[in-house]
Amino acid sequence: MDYKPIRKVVSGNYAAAYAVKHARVQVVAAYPITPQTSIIEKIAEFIANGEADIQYVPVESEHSAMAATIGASATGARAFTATAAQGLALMHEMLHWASGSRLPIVMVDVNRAMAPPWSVWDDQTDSLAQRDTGWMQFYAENNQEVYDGVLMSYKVAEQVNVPIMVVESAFILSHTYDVVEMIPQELVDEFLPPRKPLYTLTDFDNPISVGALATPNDYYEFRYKLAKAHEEAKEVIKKVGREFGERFGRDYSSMIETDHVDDADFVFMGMGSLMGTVKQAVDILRSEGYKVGYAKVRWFRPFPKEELKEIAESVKGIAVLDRNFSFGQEGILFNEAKGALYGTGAEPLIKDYIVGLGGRDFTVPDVKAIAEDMKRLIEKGELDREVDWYHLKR
Amino acid sequence: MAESPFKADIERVGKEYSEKMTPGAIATIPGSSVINKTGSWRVFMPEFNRDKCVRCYLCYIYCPEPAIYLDEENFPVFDYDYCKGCGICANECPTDAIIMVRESK
Amino acid sequence: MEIPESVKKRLTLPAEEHFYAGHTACQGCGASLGLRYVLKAYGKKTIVTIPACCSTIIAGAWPYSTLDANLFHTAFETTGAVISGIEAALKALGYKVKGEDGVMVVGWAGDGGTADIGLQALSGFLERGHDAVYIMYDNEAYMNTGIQRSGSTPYGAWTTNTPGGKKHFLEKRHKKKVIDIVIAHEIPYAATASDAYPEDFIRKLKKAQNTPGPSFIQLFAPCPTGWRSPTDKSIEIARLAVQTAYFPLFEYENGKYKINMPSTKKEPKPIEEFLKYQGRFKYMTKEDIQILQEWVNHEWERLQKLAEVFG
Amino acid sequence: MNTLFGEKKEGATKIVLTKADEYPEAPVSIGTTLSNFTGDWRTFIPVIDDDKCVKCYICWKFCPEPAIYIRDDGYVAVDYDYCKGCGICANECPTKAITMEKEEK
Repeated sequence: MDYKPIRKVVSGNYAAAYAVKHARVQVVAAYPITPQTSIIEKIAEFIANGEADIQYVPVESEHSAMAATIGASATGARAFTATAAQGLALMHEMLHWASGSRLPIVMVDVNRAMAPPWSVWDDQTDSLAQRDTGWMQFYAENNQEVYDGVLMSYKVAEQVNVPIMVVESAFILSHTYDVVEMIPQELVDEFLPPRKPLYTLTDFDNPISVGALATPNDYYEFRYKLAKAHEEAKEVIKKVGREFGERFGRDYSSMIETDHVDDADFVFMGMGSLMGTVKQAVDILRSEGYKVGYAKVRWFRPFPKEELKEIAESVKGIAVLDRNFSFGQEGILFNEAKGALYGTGAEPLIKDYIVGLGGRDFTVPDVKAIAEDMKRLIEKGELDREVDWYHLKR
Repeated sequence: MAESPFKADIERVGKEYSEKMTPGAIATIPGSSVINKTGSWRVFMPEFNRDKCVRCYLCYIYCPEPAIYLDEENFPVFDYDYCKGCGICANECPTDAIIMVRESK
Repeated sequence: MEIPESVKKRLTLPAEEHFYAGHTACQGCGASLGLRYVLKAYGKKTIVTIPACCSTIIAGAWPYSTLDANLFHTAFETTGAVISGIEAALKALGYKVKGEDGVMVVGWAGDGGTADIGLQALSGFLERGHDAVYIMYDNEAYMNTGIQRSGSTPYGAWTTNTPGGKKHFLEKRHKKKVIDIVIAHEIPYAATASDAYPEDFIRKLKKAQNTPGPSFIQLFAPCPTGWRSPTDKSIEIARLAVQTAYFPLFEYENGKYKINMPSTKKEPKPIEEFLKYQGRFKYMTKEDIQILQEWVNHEWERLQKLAEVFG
Repeated sequence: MNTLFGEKKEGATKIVLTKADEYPEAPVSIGTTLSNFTGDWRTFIPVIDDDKCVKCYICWKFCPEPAIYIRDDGYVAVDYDYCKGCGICANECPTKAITMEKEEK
């Protein structure tokens, strides 16, 4: 851990671009969409300045961006692309293709609300709507986590052969500048060796066929293999996160980052940048005598069931902050958390707060108000309602 | 008559695929479709008259399977394991050395 | 299979076979024949990309493969994009792409996957100038799903969603001229080819191999099942399509048009010759045939003029 | 009122909804952009010299807002509430009747 980090003040998007450069990615498929565009702009700048040796494919749609990335990854190259909202939705078909072909692609998705009405601001529904595509999902809280997340994701993905989506918040991270500690290239190279593909299309003496039709007799087994890979990925994620911590001083060995959970009455649980606000609010609330904790879900897929159970066992309540919504049901993280806890014996009060949809500001006073509400409910011992549209103009 | 060129492949495919499951639906043996004997699709079968054949190989060129190969004397041979009986060879043969006859099973 | 040198000389096509029997194409399939020719021309050092189409099935269900070459199956509309990605990766990994000893990246898509749903990816691929070959095997309808009309279906054709009937509901639009759309991208090499002229097709494949940049070949591949034609007439129909100037053979190379043999040879035969074996045209009235004939005449005249002016 | 949008402009007000119930079911817009006075984007302002104007209306034809209207007397005028100061009118005017001047706020 005795290395000298390179400190740079960069936006979340630039942090992602630097990580792509440092990971020695070989092929990048680029298609612009707000607020992702500055990632591919920065990568193009690296190429233009001779700082990175990357094959840059300026495709004609996000669907083709993912298709080209899949082609490149299947051929054996380390491949990258980035997108947001509508672009991610357009990619949907190819997301299945990437995971089904077991390609370790890493993609950055900048969380943006789905239209209509048009919105370019932060909202997690776009990435969470892709949860069943077989991709792993890493949610970054700040620019540093975007950088670290991309580097770690390549290492994890290439071990389990499952693609990973690194998710950051529109504008809140993507366009906001912050200090990011970058790792010198030679140390990244030590951490992340060149890719050893599961298969390649370049062995011409032993040709293969990838992704052919599978009859009902075989399809089922392939799905099971992918499910098993996700299950195994949990250990790999923890191992790689620990190794990252040992090498570079920032530990990612837990899939849920926690703080003040041990003696807390209740915890806030959420994903992405809004947990940065919560982190600050928790410190303030603690100084005011509230017994609150903090649980940030870093990896949404594979879902850290076991870690969640541990947290749930020690607290009386969980306030889930969902910057997303599954229509006809409830917040997606809330839904997942309840499902994961069913039958485990850990039954804290869980309430779902729908916050910040479409980039609605979510600030420290909001966290305080939610803490107030949660405290009241725990004292009462029961919920008034499960889902609270917190910001709604009433 | 010469042996089918696919015979060795069939044995290889059978052996290698006995209990093999690869992630990502990868078929690792090229040309392994030879295990699938499509000759059973046939209704009409090509009948070959060696005396009329001028060895122009048009039948060989146009066979979509391909199920026509050459014997020691370089005359075409029909691999009835795979021939689906489409009749292109008979239609293209300039000397009518191939005729399609109803197959009795 | 070992073929003696004396025979190889007379064969007019490469003797090596990288396309195996046992595939599940219908009897008399033009697409499988086309794929056989492609692999004869390019050999093993090839990466073929096949989207959803008949060839997905022809190439074999897991764990089997009809091709003795690397094959990547992809989604319907992505052929152009996937071959772009493969080409970029090959370059990143330091392979020589295209050329006599280079790796051949081949997109092999049907007419629906090229003229309709895949047109955007095709356009992007052509415009970005990747070193790959895109081959559209044109059987003039969505055959894998059971004969539905595509942009490439000709005037007056029966398909399952232009079924004729009392209202004479047949395809009312002429064939989409994909090759013209491709040429509008001003790529180095584009050509039409036919299953009935394999020597010409393989020559064109070789030319595409040795021309840097994107190449496109539109292959006329008869489909006896979809065209309601006798299986043995596949080659004859493909030949008649060329002889009636319905599907003339030509090349576009660096801005120059060249009509190929045998399209140059003599006056085209009447279009009825092409229609006669095909059940899909049996609902056409005399007027319909006249309309199709006029379209063919016009297109043929246009092509001749292009060859004359830009020859 | 003699401007391009006249009374419509006067009636255009900013819509501020304070209750979820007030929102329409689908995101259907209920106001116009006339309430958005883009005139304050302007750095340079077009000034029209009526003496030089030949009433060719080329400025009117090419105004992208549109913020140029034709007065009762046939001359043209600029609606400064919306004019963003792009300068197309000045550049296209054949008689140089429109000049762009730095705006003093």
